[in-house]
Amino acid sequence: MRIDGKGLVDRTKPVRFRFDGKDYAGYKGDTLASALLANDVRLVGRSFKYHRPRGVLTAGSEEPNALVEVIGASNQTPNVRATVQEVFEGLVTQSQNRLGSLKYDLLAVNDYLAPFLSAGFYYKTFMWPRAFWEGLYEPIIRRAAGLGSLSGRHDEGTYEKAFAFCDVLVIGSGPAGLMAALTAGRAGADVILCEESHALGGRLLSDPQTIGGMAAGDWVAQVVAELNALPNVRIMTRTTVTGAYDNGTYGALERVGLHKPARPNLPRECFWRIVAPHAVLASGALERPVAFENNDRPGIMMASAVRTYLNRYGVSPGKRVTLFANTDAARATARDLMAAGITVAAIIDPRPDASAVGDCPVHVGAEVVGSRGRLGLSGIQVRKGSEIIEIETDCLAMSGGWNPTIHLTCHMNGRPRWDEELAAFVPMEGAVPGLVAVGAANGSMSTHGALATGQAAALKMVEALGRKVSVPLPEAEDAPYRLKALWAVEGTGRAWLDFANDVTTKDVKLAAQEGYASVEHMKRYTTQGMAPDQGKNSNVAALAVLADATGRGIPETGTTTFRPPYVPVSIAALGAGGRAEGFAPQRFLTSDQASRDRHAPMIEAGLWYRPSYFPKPGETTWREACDREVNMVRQAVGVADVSTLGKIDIQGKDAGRFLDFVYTNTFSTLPVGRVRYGLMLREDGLVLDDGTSARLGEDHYLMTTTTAAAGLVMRHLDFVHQAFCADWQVRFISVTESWAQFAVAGPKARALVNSFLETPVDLPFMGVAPVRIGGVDGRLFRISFSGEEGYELAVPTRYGEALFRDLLARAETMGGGPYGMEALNVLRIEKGFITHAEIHGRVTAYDIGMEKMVSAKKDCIGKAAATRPGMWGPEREQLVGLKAQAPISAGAHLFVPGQEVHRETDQGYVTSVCWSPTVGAWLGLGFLKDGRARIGEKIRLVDHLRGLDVICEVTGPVFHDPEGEKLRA
Amino acid sequence: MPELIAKSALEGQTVTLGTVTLAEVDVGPITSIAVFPGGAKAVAKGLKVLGLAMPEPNGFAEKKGARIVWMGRDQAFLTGVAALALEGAAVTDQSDGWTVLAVTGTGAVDALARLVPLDLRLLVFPVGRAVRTQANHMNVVILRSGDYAFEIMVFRSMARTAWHEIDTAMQMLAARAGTKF
Amino acid sequence: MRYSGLKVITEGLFGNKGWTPAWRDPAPKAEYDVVIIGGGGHGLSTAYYLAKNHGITNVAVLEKGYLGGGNVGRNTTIVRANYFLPGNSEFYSHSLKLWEGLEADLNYNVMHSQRGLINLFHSDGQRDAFARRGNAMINQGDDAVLLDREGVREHLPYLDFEQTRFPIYGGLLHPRGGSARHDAVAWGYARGADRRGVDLIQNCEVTGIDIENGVVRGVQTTRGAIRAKKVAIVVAGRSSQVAAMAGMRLPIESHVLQAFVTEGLKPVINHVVSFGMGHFYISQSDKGGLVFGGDLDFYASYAARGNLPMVEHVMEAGMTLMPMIGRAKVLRSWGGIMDMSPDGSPVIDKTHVEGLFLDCGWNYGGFKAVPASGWCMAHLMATGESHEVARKFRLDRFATGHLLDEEGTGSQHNLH
Amino acid sequence: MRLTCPLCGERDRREFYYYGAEDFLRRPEAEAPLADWDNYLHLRDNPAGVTRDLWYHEAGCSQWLLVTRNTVTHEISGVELVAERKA
Repeated sequence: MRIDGKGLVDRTKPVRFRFDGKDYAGYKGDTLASALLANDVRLVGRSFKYHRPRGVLTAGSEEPNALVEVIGASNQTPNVRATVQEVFEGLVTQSQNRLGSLKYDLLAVNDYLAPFLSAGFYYKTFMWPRAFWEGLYEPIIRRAAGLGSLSGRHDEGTYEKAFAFCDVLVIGSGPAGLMAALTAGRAGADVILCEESHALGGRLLSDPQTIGGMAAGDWVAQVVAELNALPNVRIMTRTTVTGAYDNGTYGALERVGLHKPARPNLPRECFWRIVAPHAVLASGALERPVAFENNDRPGIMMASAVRTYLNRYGVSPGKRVTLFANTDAARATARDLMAAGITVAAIIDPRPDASAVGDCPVHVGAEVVGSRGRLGLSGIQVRKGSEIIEIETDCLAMSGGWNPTIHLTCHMNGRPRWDEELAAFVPMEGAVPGLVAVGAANGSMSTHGALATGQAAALKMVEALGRKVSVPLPEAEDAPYRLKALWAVEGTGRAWLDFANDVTTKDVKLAAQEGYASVEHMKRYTTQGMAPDQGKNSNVAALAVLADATGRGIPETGTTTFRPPYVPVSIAALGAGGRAEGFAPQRFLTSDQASRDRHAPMIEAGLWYRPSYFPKPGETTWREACDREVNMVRQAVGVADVSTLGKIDIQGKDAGRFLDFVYTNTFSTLPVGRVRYGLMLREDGLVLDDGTSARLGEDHYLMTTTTAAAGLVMRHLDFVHQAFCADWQVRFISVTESWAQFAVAGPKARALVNSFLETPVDLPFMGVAPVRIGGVDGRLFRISFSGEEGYELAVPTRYGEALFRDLLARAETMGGGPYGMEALNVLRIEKGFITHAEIHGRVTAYDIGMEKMVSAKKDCIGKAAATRPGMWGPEREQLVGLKAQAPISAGAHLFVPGQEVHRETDQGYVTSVCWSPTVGAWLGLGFLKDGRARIGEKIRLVDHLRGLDVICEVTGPVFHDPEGEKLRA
Repeated sequence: MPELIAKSALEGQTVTLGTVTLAEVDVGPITSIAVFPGGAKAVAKGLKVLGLAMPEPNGFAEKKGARIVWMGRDQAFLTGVAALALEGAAVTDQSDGWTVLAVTGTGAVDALARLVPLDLRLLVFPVGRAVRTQANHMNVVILRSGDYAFEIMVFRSMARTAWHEIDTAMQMLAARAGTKF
Repeated sequence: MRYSGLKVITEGLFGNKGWTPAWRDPAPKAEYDVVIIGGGGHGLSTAYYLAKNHGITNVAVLEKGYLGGGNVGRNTTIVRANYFLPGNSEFYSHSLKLWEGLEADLNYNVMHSQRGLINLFHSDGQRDAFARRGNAMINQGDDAVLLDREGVREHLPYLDFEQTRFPIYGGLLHPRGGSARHDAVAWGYARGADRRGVDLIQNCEVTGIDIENGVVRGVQTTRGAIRAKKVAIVVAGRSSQVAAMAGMRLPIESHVLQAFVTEGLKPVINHVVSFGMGHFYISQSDKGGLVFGGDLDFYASYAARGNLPMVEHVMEAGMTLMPMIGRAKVLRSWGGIMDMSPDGSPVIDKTHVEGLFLDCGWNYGGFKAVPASGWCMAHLMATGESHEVARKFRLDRFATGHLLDEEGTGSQHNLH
Repeated sequence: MRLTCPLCGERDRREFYYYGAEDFLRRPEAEAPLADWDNYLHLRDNPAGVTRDLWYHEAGCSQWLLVTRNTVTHEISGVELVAERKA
């Protein structure tokens, strides 16, 4: 019920929203929870396991019960905390985890089966018959489990990620955080102040006290105004710091657009990586519930939450409220309620020495032992000595004391320290380097303590930054924090610890009884603390119950580990930018548009896009186009963009020596103007890459790598150079992007090349020469990846598109044209050239028949390790060719004809296949045990997956022009 | 004889959104200078002709349209002037390998903060800085040419991705600015 | 005590008072026939099979923390047999068969669920590589189906088939692949071993290995010296430290692998799905959380926690592949310490010390190997001979070059 | 996690590529016995504590770095250029 004249919501801005199909009114500044409570809606959800009716428990992101689905125009968001979600005009929400309506949830039957659903029951049953697990039991469990629903549709929302840097990060804007931010800000430090809520002030917004002689709210407003005016302070509201990582890196989630209707390009959320050498953790403390029988009914709430709803939102969650608390501080809730005209039916204080004075009945040394009301609280039972008192109430405000919000201090494996006096864990100092916990987060529970510790921490940081400042400390309450730890009230019924996962004190005791007595075992066996609130409301109490059950103290029992994120973070926010093509950069060739103009399907080659084939009118399959392109290259001339190959410019007096070291073969002897094929090994003796390197000048080489390994090779060269020969006269740099390079191959290649060179050149096979084309300096290589007479023509990238279009036009007049990746692959298989399909990281030079390329005269990377006994010999699978008259497949395995087919008879496998229009057969490359000795044999190729079983002939890997006459023509 | 028309990756595109302008710019020739061991003196002498010297790490210097940009250990890019023959260094033409994007305006830092894992606060990253870093998943060189002006060098083949990502960041910033909280 | 549905009901009717401890909490004896260092999945299964298959019950498992507190309790619970290199194929095939009978064997529901695993591929080359793998799986006697794009769509209609950066060409379906409840595996083996007489000793850290004249004599622990005829080191995540107590330098580098779980959701992902172009694999637990992971953080680490770059990479991969999970919220992330070996395959072998055995190097595939690892380790310790399905997991194979490198990435520990 | 590159300054971990332990710098002589190569390529001290390992500033200056680091706390106590390393 809304209370006139109270709260910080904007009464001039009413907002309509919907929950479970019904429209309600709230105000700007309301959360969904406060607005529902204002409308007297108490039942908002169903519990995870027993489907118990549940209401709002807290007023913050730690809420375990009030989780709802937010329904947007295009999608829905499950598990939204009603206590965090702000209402806005048109907000549509619904309850979740129910079968039927929220009021009549059919799965509530689970509550009656509770005796059989105790902790870990599923480990002991559903085992027979075996097939029933996947067929029956598991599907039922899966359907019943889970909370909210995803729609199954793509999330088309906008999400953002960003980086921020500051000198001092302040986490939380309660009194400690504000004081820290003000101190550091006035000192001139760059400050980022993160506040989870939309308004700054933290608990001061819920607590009408006096600071520095003024109302707390006025003090907050004054500080915020000053911070806003400081150019070196950046205030980030609706931003939760979610994780502490190494070297002063923090993750933070900003709710950018979740509190308003969706708009184009407006991010829903932004995930920040904030880097700060100093950070102040002013995250406050979380009030903890008390376990007693049926303590989970709608209407039973945290005392501080009741106070927050009253003072901040102007809402009383009940008309006749009771308070069950073990601290003096919690009495303020009752005082504020009464001041607002709400009846407080009773205060129940378990401390025998507590004050019995109040403006309402006070039961000292008493405990709440039970409650009633199926869909909402209607009364409680109080035990006072031997007497049971029945009290009518529709809202019980409970408090078992406070737990400092220490989570971030544990994110780097820091273990918190148990503080007997507070009966709570407090942060271990220095657990996260640079992060200092202050205020309630560090156990300083009074406002004065918060202000003083916040200021002190900031002063130290300011000093470390070489700055000075003096900020007076305002006066504030400094009441002692006094409590008698009360975790669970004795009783026989079910008393909830973990509301979200339906874990009761009985479950924890059962775990101990069954030997799951370590805190980790108890957690995992009962699922205590594994729910959406990650035990924020229950872990310490569960620990205490376990400690009691095992007869150990709480410090000996230890605690489970808090891990990031502090509050759940959407995958979309953490993965912002990854959607669709954003996952990795796209690299485009200069010929890209020209290829698309010719309707070439573009396929991914690493990050690049390359044309698959160039269809002609009338061609209906890729094979038709591919066969034509192969024939075109073999009979006339083809043009292909090969710019994706890695190109590394290597210069210096020791350049040749360097290449000798990284290649198995020798390059220092290569004449200027010539090109040589090179084989590169990893240091473990396996093949890293292959390619050609050209000697452009006495001290100048150009290395070519495969497309796939370009980055890898560069990193490798950098390592070899810097680690082993940094003093050599050699320097290299990638020029991959500097040159557009086109292969021109076929019997008419020379004619085509000469048709546009200013001075025709007569290059020998494996020669290179500078050329001029249309006034542009380029390079011409006579190399071939097709087995035909071939050239590669390189020009500065800016001319790439023009040259490609020109080459195609000329080729077409000669019966030629462009060819794509498919034809390129067929041509290279016909010629027995290998790619990374063959050099897949497990092959040696020996395996591919290139052991003779490993020079005996010099050391090179990988040479020694390649001599290990397992790296050579007949047991190894060696590269062979395969020829068949029926379709064959890459990925098939090889067997001796007539033998059984299984792992132990496996002889090898196929890496590349094609239909060869040139040879008129299906060709393959593959690896066969002792293959080189088996050329001429028949081998059986079996591909179970594609249903192939074909007898092939084992051949050498080169099918086309094995003598290389065409290359040298 | 073919007529080879030069084309930049983005054909000089420009866009302004809110307080940020993104544009492809032409910085002229780009020449890599990688100093050989013992070559520093000779290189210094060669660069003197332009009134330049090898830059300090993470910096660039300019003189009469010529700019020398630190690129790594014993390495710099000379831009804006034709390559010069240098003793003591490997000289490599890089003019065609890069696309340069200018990001300018009061919101430039905010836009780049969406992509670049680097502290771009003016005090830490003043005018005259040149660093090699990342923009999202791409390796880039970032120069600060003014309080509100950056130049981003990216591999030419990735120019479209770089453009798209900066443009997207600008759109989200503009959308944020267009809503009241 | 035997677990059954009937027992759950009768106990439920009587207040669940009759449940007894799943295992004893014995004090260590002065001497055992076998001491197993490490109370994780592999150590517990080794103890179980020593007792069950070989009748060796005078066994202690020494655990420095709590049982199942290592990687068996912090993984993404995937169970599969989809390797292609001889040496790995037969081992994981054997392991999967053991999984399929595990509940009945242990009388403990480990919730092994064969919901099918799909490895997606995104190019022709990847398709061929997966075909090679799938054919090897069938040659081994396991199951595999090559799905084309439409086949994948039938199983996983929620993937982004239109816009994802690396288009989905198809997938390799391993119908018998799936997942299990990780803690239950450790607990089931622990309970099984305990019931056969094995002493499970928690909070007992080994501080030294006693060796005389090249023969192992026992171990020193924080709870006193324990003599033993045979000692097994089964401490993935700490292998280098414990082996160093016996003077060994291992081919292992320790790395942190992060994993993630979301808040509970109604069923939305039925299979285990693995992306082929980034580090991302996902399944949904019976409780409803999406359980997913990626690759190592890539730097050597013993801190069971990671950093943001890999977190972000994993999430970005998820968003490009299946953007429908965008609004699921990551609830918790954690990190496990992995024994990374130079070829990505494990070691189950004797050592240079007589009576000292080594089980390590599981990279990040150790969970599914729990049954077979214990089975083969027990066999090796009991008979002195390698089990036939673990014969290639030799410690000296890096020196000799008989590698088992499924990834083909070579002698860089973190690339497997 | 952040590393301070001796040339580029403090940078986010995402700019770096990790290789392995500094052992990779101690390449045996070409004629060394295979056991030395096994030691070089595979065997590692792999300490839980301070170690030295190799990182590559891939998105920065392309320098290989020798980093002194604690594998338990991730504290970084030194970074030097491989090309200019002292020992």
